Amino acid sequence: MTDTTALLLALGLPAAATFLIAALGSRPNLRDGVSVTTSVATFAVVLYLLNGFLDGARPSVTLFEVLPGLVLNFAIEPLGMLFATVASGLWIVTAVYSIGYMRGAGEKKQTRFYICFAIAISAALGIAFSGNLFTLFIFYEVLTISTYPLVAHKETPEARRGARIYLGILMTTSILFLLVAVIWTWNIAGTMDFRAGGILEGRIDPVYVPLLLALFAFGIGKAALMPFHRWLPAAMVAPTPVSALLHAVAVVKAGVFTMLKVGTYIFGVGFLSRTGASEWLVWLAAASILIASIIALTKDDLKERLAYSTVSQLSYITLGMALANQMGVVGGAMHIVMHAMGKITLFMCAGAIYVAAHKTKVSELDGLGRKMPFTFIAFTLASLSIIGLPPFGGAWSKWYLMLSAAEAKHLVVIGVLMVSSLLNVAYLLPVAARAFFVPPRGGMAHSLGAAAAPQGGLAEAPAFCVIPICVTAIGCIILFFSVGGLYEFLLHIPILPESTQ
Amino acid sequence: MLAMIEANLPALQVVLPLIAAPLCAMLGTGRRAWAFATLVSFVAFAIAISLFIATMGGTIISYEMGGWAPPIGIEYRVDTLNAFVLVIVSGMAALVLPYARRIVDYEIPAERQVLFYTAFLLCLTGLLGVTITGDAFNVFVFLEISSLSTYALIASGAWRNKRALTASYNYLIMGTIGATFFVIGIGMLYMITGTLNMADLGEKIAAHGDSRTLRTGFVFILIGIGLKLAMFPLHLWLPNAYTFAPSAVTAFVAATATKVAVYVLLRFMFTIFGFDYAFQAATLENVVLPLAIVAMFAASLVAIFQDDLKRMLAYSSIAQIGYILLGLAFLTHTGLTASIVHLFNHAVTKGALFMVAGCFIYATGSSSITSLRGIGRDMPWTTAAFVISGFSLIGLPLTVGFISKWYLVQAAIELGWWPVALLIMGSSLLAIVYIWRVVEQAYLQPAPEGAVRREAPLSMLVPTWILVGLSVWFGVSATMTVGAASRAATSLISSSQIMWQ
Amino acid sequence: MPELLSPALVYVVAAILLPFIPQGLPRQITMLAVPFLGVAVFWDLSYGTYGSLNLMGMHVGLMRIDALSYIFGLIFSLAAFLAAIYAWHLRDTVQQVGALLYIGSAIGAVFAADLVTLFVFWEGTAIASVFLIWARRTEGSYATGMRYLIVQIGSGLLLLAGIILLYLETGSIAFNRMELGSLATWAIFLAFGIKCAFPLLHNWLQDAYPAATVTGAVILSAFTTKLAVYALARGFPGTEMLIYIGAVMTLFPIFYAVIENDLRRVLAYSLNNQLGFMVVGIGIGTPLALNGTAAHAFCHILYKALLFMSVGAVLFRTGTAKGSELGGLYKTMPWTMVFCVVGAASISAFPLFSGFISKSLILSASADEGHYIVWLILLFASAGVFHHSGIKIPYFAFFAHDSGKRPKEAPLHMLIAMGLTAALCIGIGVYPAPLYALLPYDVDYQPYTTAHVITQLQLLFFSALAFAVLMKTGIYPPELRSTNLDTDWTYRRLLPAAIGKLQNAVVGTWRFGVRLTEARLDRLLTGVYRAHGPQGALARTWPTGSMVLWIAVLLGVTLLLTYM
Amino acid sequence: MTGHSDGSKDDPKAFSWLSRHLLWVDNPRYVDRLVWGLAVVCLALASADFAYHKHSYFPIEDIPGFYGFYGFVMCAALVISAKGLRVLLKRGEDYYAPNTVEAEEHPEFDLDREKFDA
Repeated sequence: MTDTTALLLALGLPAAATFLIAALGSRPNLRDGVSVTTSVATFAVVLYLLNGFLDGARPSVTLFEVLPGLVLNFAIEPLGMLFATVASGLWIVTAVYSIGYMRGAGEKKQTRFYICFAIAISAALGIAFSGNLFTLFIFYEVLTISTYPLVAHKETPEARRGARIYLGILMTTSILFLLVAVIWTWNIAGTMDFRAGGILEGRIDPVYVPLLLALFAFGIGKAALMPFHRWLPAAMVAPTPVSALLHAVAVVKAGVFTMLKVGTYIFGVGFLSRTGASEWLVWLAAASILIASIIALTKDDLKERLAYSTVSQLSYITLGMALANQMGVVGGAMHIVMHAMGKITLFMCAGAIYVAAHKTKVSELDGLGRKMPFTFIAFTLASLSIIGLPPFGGAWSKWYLMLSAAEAKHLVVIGVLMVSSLLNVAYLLPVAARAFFVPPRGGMAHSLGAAAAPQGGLAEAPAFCVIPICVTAIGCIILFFSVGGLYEFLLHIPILPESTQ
Repeated sequence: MLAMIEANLPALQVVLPLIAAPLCAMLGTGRRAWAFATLVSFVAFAIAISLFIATMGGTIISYEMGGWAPPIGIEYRVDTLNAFVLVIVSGMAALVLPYARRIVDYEIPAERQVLFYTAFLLCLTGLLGVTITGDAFNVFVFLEISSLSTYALIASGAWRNKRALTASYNYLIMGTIGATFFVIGIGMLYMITGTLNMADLGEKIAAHGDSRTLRTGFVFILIGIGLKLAMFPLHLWLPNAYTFAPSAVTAFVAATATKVAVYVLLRFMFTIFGFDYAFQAATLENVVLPLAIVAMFAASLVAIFQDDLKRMLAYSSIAQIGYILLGLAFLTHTGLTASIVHLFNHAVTKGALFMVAGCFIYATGSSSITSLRGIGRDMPWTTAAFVISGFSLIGLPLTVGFISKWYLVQAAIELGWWPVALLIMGSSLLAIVYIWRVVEQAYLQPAPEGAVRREAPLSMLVPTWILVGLSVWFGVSATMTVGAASRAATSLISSSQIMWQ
Repeated sequence: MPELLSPALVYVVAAILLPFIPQGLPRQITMLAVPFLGVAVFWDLSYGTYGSLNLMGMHVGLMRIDALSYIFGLIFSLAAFLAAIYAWHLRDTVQQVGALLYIGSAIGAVFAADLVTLFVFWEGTAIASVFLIWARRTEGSYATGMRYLIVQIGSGLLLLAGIILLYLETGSIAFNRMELGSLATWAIFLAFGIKCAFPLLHNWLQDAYPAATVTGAVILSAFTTKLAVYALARGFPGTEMLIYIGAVMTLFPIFYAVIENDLRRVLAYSLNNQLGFMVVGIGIGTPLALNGTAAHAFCHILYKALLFMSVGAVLFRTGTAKGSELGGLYKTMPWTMVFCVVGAASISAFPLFSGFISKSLILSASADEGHYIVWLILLFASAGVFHHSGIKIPYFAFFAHDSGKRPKEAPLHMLIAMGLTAALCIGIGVYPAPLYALLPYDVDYQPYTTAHVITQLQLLFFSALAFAVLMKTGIYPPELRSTNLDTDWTYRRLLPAAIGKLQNAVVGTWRFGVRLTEARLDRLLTGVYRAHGPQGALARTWPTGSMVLWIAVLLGVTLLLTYM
Repeated sequence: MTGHSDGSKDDPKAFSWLSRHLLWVDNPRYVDRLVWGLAVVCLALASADFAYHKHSYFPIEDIPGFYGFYGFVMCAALVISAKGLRVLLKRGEDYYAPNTVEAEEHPEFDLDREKFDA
């Protein structure tokens, strides 16, 4: 298997699986088996690519030419490799979890669900491996459309409304701003290839750089930069595996990944920092971080709270790009991984709680920790990772983001990151803490902590739900200790133009 | 023999359907008439293709009718532009006719079908004639042939809905006014130059220079053609005509009639008037450009509120014509390319969409959007065709609609007309809304109780899907269409005498 | 292998394995054994840095052993062992795991050779310790735990920010002496300060410790603040400002302690006051003073733990630790009372008790350096601490007005834990030489001089006399159920109120804005609908006449435009 | 409330050995004696200042009985000012919230009660 074939295989496997899944619609066990098998196979192929990548292989393949110079091209570079690994790796977890959740919650039209899910993953990989802006844009839209049926899955009026907002905002921003930015870039640079150090320097009047950046930053609606974040909470009507897909595996990560990619390969961080064009974005991202966290504090619905938490966390990555130095890119990219691992756990926990106890509000969770210890321990661990505490992965990405802020002399940003962590504590930890330590309403469980006899038995969600949760929660810890390799890998991200390297 | 045919291809292109029409009327049964008309349309298409290939290199085929040399005789003149339009027109005919059999059976009583196909062939004759001729008055003649037959075709929708008659009547009045204006304009030109041959007109007008009469002639021709191509606000005949016409007619006329009118406008503006007069550019910028933009929004907004699928698509057509006029009004090579390529792209897209509408009518007996609830399950192929063509209408990548948008926005950016670029994108967002209304109905609403709806017959599905396939194919590999459009634009520009910036 | 084996690791591994060890004897024995294993890791290692790694270009040292870290590592392990005995009865996995992680983090932080490792364990202590509060499982302790956690994590974040700035400044993350000056060092200083309960940053301590479980409070009292003392001693010895901060710290808590009702909170205040002594020692920064700080931290951990143990035993048996509810317990809990008195004597620095031989080091050091006022304050604080910890606690818990409560004597394991701790307190007080040998600097110091003993006894006995007189005359304020305002008022009352106001304002304007926009949008949409809706002007089927009119208008306008 | 028994009903024999030997502290007479004893000790300690040489750092130390005097005065001042402080600072137990740690009542079932009644 050559690297190029592997590249196409990685993209094609999930897409091909859709047909099998569709064909096996009437045999759920086989269908779900196909879905899981494909996810594992895809991950294996991506790992193969990763292995080759580490050995220095840089496969690139051009599929077809839409217009002269406008080609559908796939190429592997470090950021994309990272994103692909995260997306395909977490797909396995989500695929297993989906089985438990969809059956546990008795959802309808599961075949459609699995089909759209596979297409979404395929699109995410397409985004990851895209070799130019045009290819990226195409798969960006594919991802939007393929996730729409997932968001609307329940087909209730609320689901339709949420899906409408979801599609509306993502489409609006991508067509109104992103496409214009893409065409503009093409117009001035004459190319859309992702190149180390960017393609715009010397070709664009520096006065326009902030404007173009704004078109990109707001155009990438999936990055949920305020004020275009509403779609994320609106999409909360979807079944939980979809939320996991949106928040951790593919969608928002595709957004911030695009953001990073545009920052490094289209603008070039050096260019951004020399022109100061991303200055405003730093402030906007910082504001987004804080405001979203504060809103999250006020939400009682667990998934909604997590959604706003995602909005806030995504801005970390945007911030990393906007700070425009190497540490920022490293921190941002690292945060993609760390946040993905943490957030997927949180959402899967929220789903498990729903499946097992039919509770969706934080205030209803008092005392539930005793019944669902695994779920809530995982929730605690993932919360700590999101907050950015050692020994959890999130600590490192925050470290590099802060380092980047310090390097860019944005001391206020350091303060913002600190305050944000505290706000994270305030809105995430109460969930698990209340579940474990606050006695249920009316119950008297006051004991000076001498002994803790569990009342009633365990009432966990199905094993298909709980096992993935535990895996990702432990993943959060492993990421803390294995960060060295990740860091080495991220140093491969070319920051300077090739000629000066 | 072959050589003779080849030499006479331009004449055959028009003469063949013209002679076929009365023959068809004599065939007796609808089935036979249909078969004959289909055959003729295939041959016409083949001729158009061979003409297109012949002109591809930039050669201009000049055919003297009856051996009389221009400017005295009538000249048929085929260059890249009108060969392109010929392909569109005859190609659409060749697709609509196979499609027509079942739906015509459904919509028109058997005894009238012979006449229907006759009118259809006449209409085809007219449209082809308008396109191919190099004589200004001849344009008027063929325009009337096509218009009169179109009135008849639309009126034949009266068996299903009586309002087709008023619609046709209105169209008749408006079309006649348009034709009158057009002929007045030509008269004025004749007054100045004493010739009717287009090439000759161009030279003479250039020699004659600016005058009141010339200006008046220009305005009359502009308004006259504007009526034919449904330029906002001269579009009022169109919605009803499209809505109440039989489905096959709508599909054909929507894809071709307005396109041919646009071609005439292009031809007159560039070849005849030649653009060395500031007043033309000013008229375009002050009248056509704003009207085009208003059309893009007003018509799209109206489309959003429509309940009738065909009516919605009709309004969408008015908006799309706005795009075409907009590209024209840019007066740049890119703008013209966008305009011309959109002629083709919109023909393909809208043709497919109206065919889908016909399929829905065939299956449900109604063209109301609310009757489409849950139809995605019953008619998966038809609905999928609608979704993909809808994407093209919105302008999503990998469809032809994207290519048009791409060039339009590029043209706007080249000129530095930022607001226009954003407006173009803004109006595509409205397209999302009206397309998505249908998608939501089709997929996310439960089917009405007891509704029995079967997938459309293959003879309807195949032409529809050919168009859908084309809209994807030329969206993925647009080099050919864009190349042709670009060459056509170049030839138009070179045929005018103005100094291009 | 010992290269990577930090004592912290022993605790962490134990914490991970613990849930799989059955409750009862196996688990109890594990809890007892872990401190020994931890000590065994570093017991006979010579001074130096172990477990060095290169982590992403930063030099990380997991274990630095020198005199300062050695003595703290030792006393932390000792405290862990004593706490494990005291918590023998515990059947709560959460507390056990939390305690192990907490102690492990504290020891890990002490041995950290670099700031990143320090930060990791620093946050570790914050997170793990909160479970000792939450494990009480009441609404109140949950809320307290949240407050505590936010303060603790805030301290960690400040530390992180400081480390990052420092790293950028110097390119090194080594944890060595720092000079206050840059933002980086200030941030680190403040981070230490929060955990050390500097004045105005102190209230988390008094808030949290009384809310912890019986055993939790004992464990909490030993580590967090002493870790901060260690960090200050390592990072900022001789920083003059610390002298004044410390002096204020010794002073203000004693006022609160006098009027506080909850005896565990009284202990928390006195803990704060004792920290002040250590901070003063660090501020002075002479070898004598630093020795004093180290020695005082060592002794303090023991006697403070002892005091928390005894009050905890009371709480465990009576269900309350409020002075107003207690009294006369000596009748049924005499041994607890005795140990409490030993602890009280130790904290009050009675000769022959441990406090005496450590506190006098600091007092002497301050006098040596001629800090007149500070010395006077410390003297006052010594008297004050005797007053509230030495007398008030045993008096109101065990004597005073008989509350009529007749609880059982504390369980045997608690008595053993208290007995051992008490023995250590006395042992160190009587024979301080081994402790002195452990101190970071070689200093020849003789605590038991005639003058020293006499003056100290004067101070203490006269203070006792003052107490007796005030009691007799009825001037002494009675114990009352109450909440006393402290700095936590700012974030429990002022801030929520302010935020509430702000929120109302923001929400109000937001709602207004939304209403306004909605109204506008509504009007816009109605307008759009009126024009474009099915019955709208643009969508209506027009009579032919008006269509023609439009044509005429357009023709006219265009003609006009072209003529111009 | 089993724990709250009237002190008069106690059976002293139920108390432990140590407690029985301490029961005198409840007797006001002995308490008075204790206070007086304390005063005597204080006097003795103060006068001891004349008996040895003090290596003093500050002049104030040279005042005989300085430590004692300082301790007494400052403690008295401490208590009196703290009493004043209470006026400013004292609030009800549920000042912050109804369920604060201060306001918590501990349920009886958790305490291992033992009877000492006569």
